[in-house]
Order: sequence, then structure tokens, then C-alpha cells
Amino acid sequence: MSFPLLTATAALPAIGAIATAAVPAARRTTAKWLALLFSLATLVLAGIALARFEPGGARYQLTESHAWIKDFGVRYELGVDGIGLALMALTALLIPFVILAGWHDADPSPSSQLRSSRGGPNETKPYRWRPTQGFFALILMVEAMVILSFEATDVFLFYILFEAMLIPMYFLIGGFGDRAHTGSDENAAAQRSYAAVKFLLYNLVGGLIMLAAVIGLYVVAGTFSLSEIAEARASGSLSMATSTERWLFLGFFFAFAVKAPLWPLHTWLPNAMGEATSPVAVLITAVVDKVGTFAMLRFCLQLFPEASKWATPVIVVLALISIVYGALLAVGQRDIKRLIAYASISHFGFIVLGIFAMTSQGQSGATLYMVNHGISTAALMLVAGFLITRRGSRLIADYGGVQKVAPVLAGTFLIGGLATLSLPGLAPFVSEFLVLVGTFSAYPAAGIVATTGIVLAALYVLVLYQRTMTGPVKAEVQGMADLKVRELVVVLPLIALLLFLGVYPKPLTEIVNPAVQHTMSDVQKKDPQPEVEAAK
Amino acid sequence: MTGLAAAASQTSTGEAFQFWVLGTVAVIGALSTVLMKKAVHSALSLAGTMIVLAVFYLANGAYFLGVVQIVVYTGAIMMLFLFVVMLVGVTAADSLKETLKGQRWLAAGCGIGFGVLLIAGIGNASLNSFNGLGTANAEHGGNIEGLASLIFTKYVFAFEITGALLITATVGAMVLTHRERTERAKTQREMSEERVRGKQLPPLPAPGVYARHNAVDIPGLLPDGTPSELTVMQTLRNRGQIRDVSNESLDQLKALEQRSEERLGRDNEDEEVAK
Amino acid sequence: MNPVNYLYLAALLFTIGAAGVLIRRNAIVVFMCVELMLNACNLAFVTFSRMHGNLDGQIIAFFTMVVAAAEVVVGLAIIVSVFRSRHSASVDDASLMKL
Amino acid sequence: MENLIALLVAAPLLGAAVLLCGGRRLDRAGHWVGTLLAAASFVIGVVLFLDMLGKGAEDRALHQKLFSWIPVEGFQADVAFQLDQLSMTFVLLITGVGTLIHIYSIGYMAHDERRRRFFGYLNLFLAAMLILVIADNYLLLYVGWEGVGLASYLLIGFWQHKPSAATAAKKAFLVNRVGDMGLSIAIMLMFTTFGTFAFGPVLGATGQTSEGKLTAIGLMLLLAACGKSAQVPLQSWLGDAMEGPTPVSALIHAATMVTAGVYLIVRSGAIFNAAPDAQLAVVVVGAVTLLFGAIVGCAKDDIKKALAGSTMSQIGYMILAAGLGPIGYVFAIMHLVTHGFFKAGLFLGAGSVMHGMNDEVDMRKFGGLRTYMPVTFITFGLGYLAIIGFPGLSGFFSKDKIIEAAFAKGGAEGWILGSVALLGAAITAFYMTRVMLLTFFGEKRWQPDAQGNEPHPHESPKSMTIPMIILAFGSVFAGGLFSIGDRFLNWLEPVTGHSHGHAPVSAATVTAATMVVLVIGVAIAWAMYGRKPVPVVAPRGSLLTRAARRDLLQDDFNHVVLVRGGEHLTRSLVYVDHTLVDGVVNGTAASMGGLSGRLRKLQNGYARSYAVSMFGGTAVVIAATLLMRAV
Repeated sequence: MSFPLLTATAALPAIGAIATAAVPAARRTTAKWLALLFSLATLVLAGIALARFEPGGARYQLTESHAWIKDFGVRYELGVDGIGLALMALTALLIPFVILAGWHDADPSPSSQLRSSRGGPNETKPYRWRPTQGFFALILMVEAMVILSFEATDVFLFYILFEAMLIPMYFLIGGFGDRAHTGSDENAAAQRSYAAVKFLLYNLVGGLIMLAAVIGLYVVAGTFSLSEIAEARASGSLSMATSTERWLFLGFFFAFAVKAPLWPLHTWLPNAMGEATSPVAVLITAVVDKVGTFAMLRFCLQLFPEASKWATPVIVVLALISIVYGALLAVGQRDIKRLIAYASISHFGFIVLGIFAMTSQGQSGATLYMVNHGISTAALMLVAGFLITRRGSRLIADYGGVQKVAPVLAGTFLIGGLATLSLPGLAPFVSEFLVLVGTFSAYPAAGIVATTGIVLAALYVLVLYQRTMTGPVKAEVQGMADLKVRELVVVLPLIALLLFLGVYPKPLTEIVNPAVQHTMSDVQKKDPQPEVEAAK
Repeated sequence: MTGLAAAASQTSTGEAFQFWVLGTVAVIGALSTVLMKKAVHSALSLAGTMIVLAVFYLANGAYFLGVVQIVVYTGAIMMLFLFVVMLVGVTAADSLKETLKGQRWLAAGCGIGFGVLLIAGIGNASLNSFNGLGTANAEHGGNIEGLASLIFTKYVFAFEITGALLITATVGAMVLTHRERTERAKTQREMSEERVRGKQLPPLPAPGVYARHNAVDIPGLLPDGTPSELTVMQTLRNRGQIRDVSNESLDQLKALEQRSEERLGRDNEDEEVAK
Repeated sequence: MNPVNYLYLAALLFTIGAAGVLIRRNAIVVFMCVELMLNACNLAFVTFSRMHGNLDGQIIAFFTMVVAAAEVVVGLAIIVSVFRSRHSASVDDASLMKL
Repeated sequence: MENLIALLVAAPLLGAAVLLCGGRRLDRAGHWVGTLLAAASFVIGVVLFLDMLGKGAEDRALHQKLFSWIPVEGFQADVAFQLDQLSMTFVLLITGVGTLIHIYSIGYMAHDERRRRFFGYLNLFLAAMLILVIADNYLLLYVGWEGVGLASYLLIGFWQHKPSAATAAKKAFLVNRVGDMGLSIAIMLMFTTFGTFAFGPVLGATGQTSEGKLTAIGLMLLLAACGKSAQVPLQSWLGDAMEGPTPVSALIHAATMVTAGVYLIVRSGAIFNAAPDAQLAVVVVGAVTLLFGAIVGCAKDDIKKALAGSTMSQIGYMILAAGLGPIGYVFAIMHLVTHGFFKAGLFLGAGSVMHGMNDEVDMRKFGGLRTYMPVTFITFGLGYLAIIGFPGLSGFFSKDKIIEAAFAKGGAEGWILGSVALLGAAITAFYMTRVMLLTFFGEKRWQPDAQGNEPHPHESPKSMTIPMIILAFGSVFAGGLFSIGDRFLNWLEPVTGHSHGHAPVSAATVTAATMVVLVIGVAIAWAMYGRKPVPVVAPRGSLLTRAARRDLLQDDFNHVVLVRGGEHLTRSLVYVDHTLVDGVVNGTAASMGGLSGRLRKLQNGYARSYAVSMFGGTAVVIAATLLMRAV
């Protein structure tokens, strides 16, 4: 029995969460440092996992398996293929930046202190409530669950995590709003809780349907173990009726499509991202939502290959709609964070497109896309958050000429934006182009439609940059401070990573490719061959 | 044998007569229990019904139960009821007017449906073989012995438990009704003091010393000339509709009379007349 | 006459009692109706024991009486204390079970 | 030798990195760093060039593979460079002109506190442009392609505080993106067709696939070229791009970047040769743009915009030539190079004039400047002579060859194209003469500006004049140097191939015709602007003039159709998203709430109503049991 690396990677942040929550109320800074420390330690463990992983080796590596609920054959099974590993590493990588970026977001603001001193036990002890500890504990909790869900190879285990991670997210969205809101505190609080409840309900409905499908799967397959089911399907010992398989597939896919989010199930995302603080928004779009797309790749395709192929046309169309629709709505937004949210919807469209194009370029592209989109959105969103906290407004119209006052901020913002519009040389370009090529080789028309996305992306990014950063300096923007050291520490590594993965994505592709090949063999798909075998 | 069964399945005409007469009484009693306005009347009619039931027990060969019925129910329980009724107030006649919307119709509907169902059930149960209690009673030589032997052998546990239940019930009743005295009883002196202290014993001064239009809202004056709010009725006091009779307002009043007289030029005329 | 009529009578009394429970608001009267229902049951039991020719039915009736007595004692005590706290014995005063 | 190729790119890239990340402490030395690294890249280019001259014509191409970029199953994208004669030509042009313009900018941007950044961007541009021309596969070319787009975005919008500049930059990037879409689709088509997109395999295997595929690829490439080279219908950005500093206009929007489209088409010659329809499209685009740009150039009073129009039309010439196939490739490139010289020279001259005139750009406010800034006048004049194709100067050789090639295309097509090219030459002569006369001849027409400070024109500093002089030399002698003994032809032929079409008319006739139209054009211009004084405020002008001032209404079309339409579309979509898509969700939630409210009423808390339901329940149960027994 070797050292349970994967369990440790997931358990460490959980422990960290408990430890952070236990910090006495007055020692907020301690809590912050503790949380940062734990997230960094998790990052180290994830790095070790990366190092231990042999790209050429077995499909699932570093596996662990223990009996859990014997009566239902539920097992605590962990294991990572390249895709899961990459996303796990991404999560572990992003969380420290999220924590660092949210360093002051959960400090009790004077208004909230007032609220605390009103009524109840708080009068006697003004610091009974401790938002800061809670904030960072919740972030770590989310990290733990997300990482574990990337590692789970037992359907039931995955389902539980898939649902459980909603709860800390709910509190993060509803409990810690963006200070920079327009209108009164009460109004903002109402909107925030609306967003949080919407997020929760949407995902719970998805999860409910998925639960039905999970049970159905158990009834059909008699086990929850992904590997067993996959083997059984491959060997033909387990054959589902076509209709059953399709229903089960739809059950799973619906949940993932809500999480991903895919048009028309997307409307919770802009609210959630708009109302939450920008680090939490990054958590939503860059980490939690990835579970949805990841699960499509791992569960939908692997468990229901036939149904996946059956549903592909519809899903491709939905993805295309998401791409164009999200981009167009992003152009129409007046709120910076909502704009980024809609841009994310467009990007998720690309990811889903790549997954269901069912070509190895498309799927590798989709996987890279998940990672790169995580990094690029994090960069853009966090810088936007810094900008917003400075000015105290989320409306694009309230900015102008920032570039003259805070050049570094503007520069990083521009790079984030360029990454979002997937400029060559930055990481997202690689993935986006792979997705496009993969799609085009399978469905040329879809590929061309998706290509319009790159023009629209340029449109919304540049419009955003022009309205906020360029032009004459607005009075409110005067004397806006440039990025501080903490913020630079957050942004620069992300940008460096974007550049590196844009120029030399090979380390990532090496890990991902074998997994993609396995998936391709699961769905029994071959890449369409070029009509001319050019002399190579 | 069949004849015997047939005989057992029929009753003597006497019992039949008794049944029809007393049965009507029982039903009437039950109905009046439900419909009487006053709790006392309900209690009494219920007692009547119970007595009838006791007779029926006897008729059915349950002699012991019949007696117990009379002693326990009609004797003890109904008395208890009456006690409580007295406590609550005999005269308290609660209206039969229904407050819950549709409750009465629902109740009636359910009741009738239920009754019909029961009767139908009994009807199609086709119970015709009545082998009487003769053998059962004769077994131990009598109904009471029979019951006793059963209670103390077969049902002894249930019996013990019932005993426990009774004890618990008694204690519970005591606990519920018992009221703890928190402070020591007041002495007579304290009571009298309470009665006297802080209140004004002599009658209140009457309002309306300086009547203008209606005197009710003008406080009467105490011997030292200060107005006393007490003389004005509570409502006016709360509404704050008291007119002040402070000296300056009195002076204004005087001035007013003065001016009016001057205008009329009455008094000097009188003087002239006097001259 | 067929002794089944006793059962019919019991059913009738039971139904009347139940209706009373539903209709009356005065807690004491409600209790009386409950007693009425119990008695109806007893009658049925007694008749049954006569029907089957063994005493178990009467035993049950006996126990029923005892339990009924206990119940009445406690119940009336409750009514009294309730009446003390709020000066009414109506079961509708303040719908307590509502949030 | 191969290893030097990477250095070509590395030098300016390093410069960009250092200058952009260096921070304020580099402000004083920044421009020198930038210039030196550009020069270094030029030197490397020269070294490689000499080395290449040393070899035989066939084995001159150099390859260097740095690393495998995106290795995915069935998809190989490498970072690999290929330096053949064609690329070499561009490398020299880019680094050479680029270096000169760096030097020029030292003077021109002297008073700008963000000069360091400016040089950083210029270096970034050089790096991207070099990647574009020395890439050995289309994907890497795409990287350079977008890279130059980014650089031009940053440089056009360099004075970001001017909203006009920011808007122009955004517009340029967006229009270019439309073109890039074409390029990426072309690459995807190549991938699906050939399974690769490296130059060698793709261009080698054109024979093995259907013409339809090739036509599609060709059209997509043409779309890309239109975007980057400001050809109709994607030309609208070039005029606005003049918002950028003049050196930028000279380097990016005259000499190098805008010619990338020509490079792309010539590079993909094999594809176009196999797809005549695509070629026809290229030719048409070229011809239309040629006239379009020329007409626009005639009407503009803004000196830079007039030059921009001329750039458009000159590139139209190149595209036209490139569309002619093997007949024209070489001449397209040759004209590209000469044009790089004289147009850069002209722009630098314009910049120098503006420098002396408080950044005044309206030619009607110039006049009679030849006495005030002689060097500018002479260099500008030489550039002018070169562009109108004055015999002996470089423009003469290159443009003449293109017109010949157009005729040589043969058939009606040939006649039409040839005459269009001739007409273009005439118009060129006209508008360039106009610019010349308005700027340097006639009496002085400038008056105090809003602040009331009279501009007192003066010659620009050495750092600005020297590049102009060098470029003037280029524009005088380059043409002759190239075409005497067909040096350029022999140099490029191994790459592009060449074929002499069957010219219906002799070269001499064409030359004569060119001369004639040239004289006519100049004469008309002289008649209109030379003889009688020029009004300071532009006269209303004919309908065509007014249309031409507004870029032949093409911009307005874009504005009305695309911008307005887009705005409406997005606004309505936002509404739809909020009311329809979200409305469904919220509606469901609301109905649930209402329903539960109804149900809540049943729980009225009255013991008796609960009792009723219990009683009813029992009744129902009994009924059920009875029924069961009955059944």
C-alpha cells in the first residue's frame, strides 16, 4: 500500500479549511496566511502527482480503492488519467492566487460590523461572527471537493462531490458579495441572495436528474465503478438497450450542461459571477464549472458512447449557439463582470464543441481549453476585480483613461483580454485552434460558424478595453493607484504561464494525449483522414 | 346442533323489546350529548347513554362489565366531568355556531360516510352464528371468575401495565393541576396596605370650576389654586384635551369680560341709576 | 332479533361521537364525545365476545375502560390547566399548531 | 548558418521584452536599445543574404526547426523557419526600412514621454513581421500574422488618450480579424485536405486534390490578404490607421505589414496556379482596389490619408500582379520592394512636414514649403517621381512591368486589366502631383491655429532627414538595380517560378502608353492646382469628390449595416436573454411559490380540521378495504 497521494491532495485543503475556520475571530491575518499555506502545500502535492504520472503508462494511475458502502457496491475509488490530472493541477494552481487576490475581500466592512452589533449575541461579543475565516475556509473546502471530483472514478462518489461542492459555493456567493455594488446595501444583498439561490437551484435540479440517472445506471450495470462498467461495455458483457442508454446519457448530460453552462441553461452564471467577489467568480468559472465539462468527457463519453454519438448533432448545435450567443451578449453588457461571464459562456461552448466533435484534436483541444481558459479568465477577472475595487463600480461606463493613470494595471488587463480573444502566442490560442481544427475536420460547417467566434471575441474584448482603459481620463479615475505588490504577485505568474503554455504547450499535450486516445477508443471513433496523404 | 346455533343466533323477544326501547334512548342521549349547548346537559345525557350501555352489557352476559360500567363510568368519570364543568363554569354556554369554514359540512359528510361504511361492513360480514357465553362462563363457574382467571393468567402483564398506567395518570393529573406557590402568603396587614397605598381615598374633586362652554374639560382647582388633572376624565386626559386655567389665562378671561362690559357700558349706567 | 343489531347500534354511537368531536369546540364536550366513542367500541367488543362465546372481548372492554379512565383524568387535568392559563376551554382559541 | 535565422527574430523580440517590461528606468536609453536591436537584426539579415548569394540558385533555401509546438495525435505544428529568396527579400526590406524608421522615430518621438514603449512596440512589430515571412508553415505564419495585427493595434492606438486613435486601432484589429478568420479557415481546409499545413508538403501536393478544394483555400487566403493588405472590401481600416504616429504609418501601413497579403498570395502561388477561379477573384480585387484607392487618394486633403489611399492602390497593383500568376509574382514582389522604399520615404517626408507645421495635416494649409524645408522637399520629390513612375526611377520599372504583365495575361481579361492598370497610373500621377503642388508649391497658406501660435516651418533634425535621404536613394535606384539584367527575376524565380505571357502589344508600346497617361495626369493636376491659387477651405466639390472624401461611402455602409445592425442585434439579444431564457426559469420558480402558498392554506392549525382529515382518511381506508374484499 503506497502513500495515498490523491487522497492526500484532496484531504490537505479540507484539513486546511477546518484549521482556518478554527482560527479565533480576532486573528484574521493568521487565518489568511494559514489558508495560503495550505493551498500552497496542496499545489506542491499536485506537483508531485504530476511528476509521478507516466504519460505512457496505464490509463488510470495513482489509483486507490477501498470499500465504502458495501450494500450498494459503492467504493472509494480514486485515479487520474491525463485529463483529470491536468485539471487537478489547474485547480491546485489557481487556488493560491484566488486566496491572495481575495486577501481583503472578506474583511468585515464597517457596515457589516454595524449589522453584527445589531441584535442577538453579537451585542455582547462584537466579534462572534468571523467572515474572514469562513471565506477562506469555504474556498479551501471547494478546492478539496473539486480536486476529489477530478480524481473520483466511482460514479456515486463523483455524484456526491458534484452535489456537495454546491454548498460552500452557495455560501461564498451569497455570503460575500462584491463591495462595489450600485444601490443600497439591502438592494445588493437581495440581488446577491437571488444569484446564490439561482445558482443553487439550477445546479440542484441538474443534480437531481443526474441522481436518477446514477441510480438507473446502478440498476442496469449493478456497480458504480467507472472502470468496471467501461470494461463491461467494451467486452460487451454489459449491453444496454438503446433507449435506456440514451435516457441515462441525457440524465448525466443535463447536469453537466447546467454546470458547464451550456445554452440555454446558462442564465445562472452571469448573476453568480456578477454578484460574487471576483476571486469567487474565478472559482466559479475557472474551477467549479470545469467539473461539468470534465464530466462530459469522462462519464458521458465513457459510459454511453453510443448515446453520445446519437446526441452529438444536437449538442454541437447547442455549443455553437453558446459560442455566438455568449459572445454577442458579452458585447451587449454594461457590467464588466457580467461581460466576462458571458465571454466564459462562449468559451464553454468551444469546450463542449471540442469534446463532442469526437476527434483527437478536438478533445485534446477541449482539455487544453479547460486549463487555458481557467488561467486566462483568472488573469482577466482578477485584474478586473482589482480595477473594480479601486473605483468601486462595476459599470464599464464609469471608467475611462485608466491606461494613463495605471499603465501596469491596463497592460495586464490588456494581456488578459488578448488571452481571452486567444491571440497566437498566448495559451488559449493553441486550444482554440485545436478545437476549431478538430471540429472542422468532423463538421466543416460547424467549424466555420465557430470561427466567427474569434471575431466576436475580439469585438467584446477590445470594446471593453477601449471603454475602460483608453480615452481621456475620467475625473473619478484620477489618482487611481497602480497595481500593488500583492496584486502583481497574483497576476504576473498567471501571465507568465499564459505565455509559456502558448509557446510551449508540449508538457501539457504529452499528458493529455494518451487519455484522449483512450476516450477516442471508448467511443470507437477514428479521426477523419485527410484526403491527400501529403509527403511528410 | 343447528337448532341450537339457530337458537343462539336469535334473542328472546324480551331482549329485543329492551333493545329497541333502550337503544333509542341511547341514541337520543348520544345526540343530545353532541347537540346540547351547555356542557352540563351534555354530561348528563352522556351519563344516561352510559347507563343504557351498562344495561346492554348485562344483557350481553357481561355482568361484571355492566356493573363496572355503572360504577366507573357513570359513577366516577362522569362525576369528574361534572366537577370540571363546575370549575369551568356551569353557566358557560358555548354557541354551536361553526367558526371554521365548511367544517360542519365536512364533519357531517365524513360522519355519515363513515357510519354508512361501518354499517355496510357489518352488514356484509354476515354474522349469524352466535354461540352464547354459556359455555365460556360455565368453564370457570361464572362470568366474574372467568374474567378473573383470564386477567390474572393470560393478560396478567397487560393488567400490571395498566396499573402502572393508572398510577402515572394520577401523578400526571396532580402535576398538571398543582400550582406552586412562589411567594409566601400575604398577611392581612400587607393586604390592607396594598389596598390603601398610592390611591386617593376621598372622592375626586369635581371638574368645571370655570365653565366656559362645557366644563368637563376644565380641571377643578385644589385648595391652593393649582388645577388638578385628576378632576378631568381619563379619555380627555389621554387625548390631552385639557384646557389650562393658569393665572394668565384667567386674566385674559377677566380682560375679556372687562372689554365686553365697557362696550356695553353697562355697569356705569347702573351706577347712574343707583345715583 | 339478531344480536347483530348491537353492532349496528355501536356503529351508530361511534359515528355520533366522532361527529361530536369534529363539531364541538368546548374541550370538555369533545372529551365526552371521545368517551362516547370508546363506549361504543366497548359495546361492540362485548357483543363480539358473546358472538364468539369466549371472554376475551370483555377483557379488552375492561382494559379499555381502565385506559379511558386514565385518559380522562389526565385530559381533564390538562383542560383545567389550560383553562387557568387562558380563560377558555375552546379548542379553537389560537390555532397553536400553525407556525 | 541556419542557427542565425532564429536570431533574426530573437533580437527584436528581446528588445520588445526588455523595453516593455523594463519600466521607467529604461526611459532614457530605451530608444537606443530598440534601434540597436533592429539594426542587429538587419545585420544578421545581410550576413545571411551574402551567404545565400554565395550558394547556387537551387540550394539557397535554409531551414531551421526550433521545437515541436503543438504535438497532438495526427496534428503536427512546429516552430520551424524557412529562409528562401522570397523570405530573404522581405527580411531585408523589413529590417532595413525598419531600422531606418527606428532612427527616424528617435527624432520624431523625442518629445513623447512614452517613447520607450513606442520603441518596444516597434520591436514587437519587427519580430512578428519576421516570424510571418520566415515561418515554414501556415500556422506559424498565422502567429506572425496576428502578431503584426497586435503591434499595429498598439501603435495605431499609441496616443490612446485620443478617442479617435483608440477607435481606429480597434477598427483596424477587428477588420484584420475578419481576414484572420479567412486565414484560419484556410489552414483548417489545408489540414483536412493535406493533413498538414507546412509549406513544403501542402504546396507540393496541390496536384493531388480537387480544384474545388483549392479554390476554397485560395479564396480564404484572399480574404486574409484583403484584411491585412487593406483591399476592397476590407480596406476601410487603413485610412483611420493614419491616427497613429507617422513613423508607424510609414513602416507598418506603407512599407511592410500591409504588403503581407501580397506575400501570402505569392507564397501560396502553387495553390492559386491550380485554382484559376481564385486567381480571377484575386485579380478582380486587385483591380478594384487599385482604382478605389487612387480615387480616394485624389479627394483627401489630409496628406497622410491621401498617401494612405495611394498605398491602397499601389498594393492593388501588387495584388493584381500576384493574381496574374507566374507572369506577375516576381513583379508584384519587385513593386512591393520599390514601393516600400518610396512610400516609406513619402510618409517620412509627410511626417517631417507635420513636424515642422505643428502636426498640421491639412494640405490646404501648407503650400510653398519647398523653401522652408529643402531636404524634405527633395526627398519627397524623388519619392513622388518614383511613385508616378518617372522614367529611370524605381517606380517606373516595377509598375511598368506590372502593366505589361497585365496585358500579357491575354484575351479580353488582359485588355481590361491592362487598361485598368494604365488608368490607375494616370490617376496616380494626378493625385501625387496634387499632393506635391499643394504641399510644396504655390504661396504659403498656413495661418495661426486655435492657440494663435503661427507655425514657423523648419527643417527636421538629422535623425529624421538621414533616413529620408537613404530611402530617397532607394526609391531612385532600386528599380534600376533590380531590373537591369533581370537580377530580381533570376533571384526570385527559383521560388515563385516565372513565365512570360504572350503580350499582345510590345513592351515599348506599353511604356509609351504609360508615359502618355502619366503626362496627362500630371497636366490635369497642374491645371487644377498649379495655375490658380488653392482655396484654404475645401470647395464643396462634385458628387464623386464628396463620396471619395468619405471613402466612397464604404465606411458609411459598414457603419449603417454592421455597427448599427450589430448594436440592435446585441441589444435585442440581451433583452431576449433577460426576458425569455431567464424569464422561463423565474416563471417556474414563481409558479412553484404560488402553488405552495395555496397549499399552505390547508394547514390552518385548528385541531378540529386536522381531526376531520384524519377521520375522512380512516373512512377512505375502510372503504378501500371493503372494496378490496368486495372485489
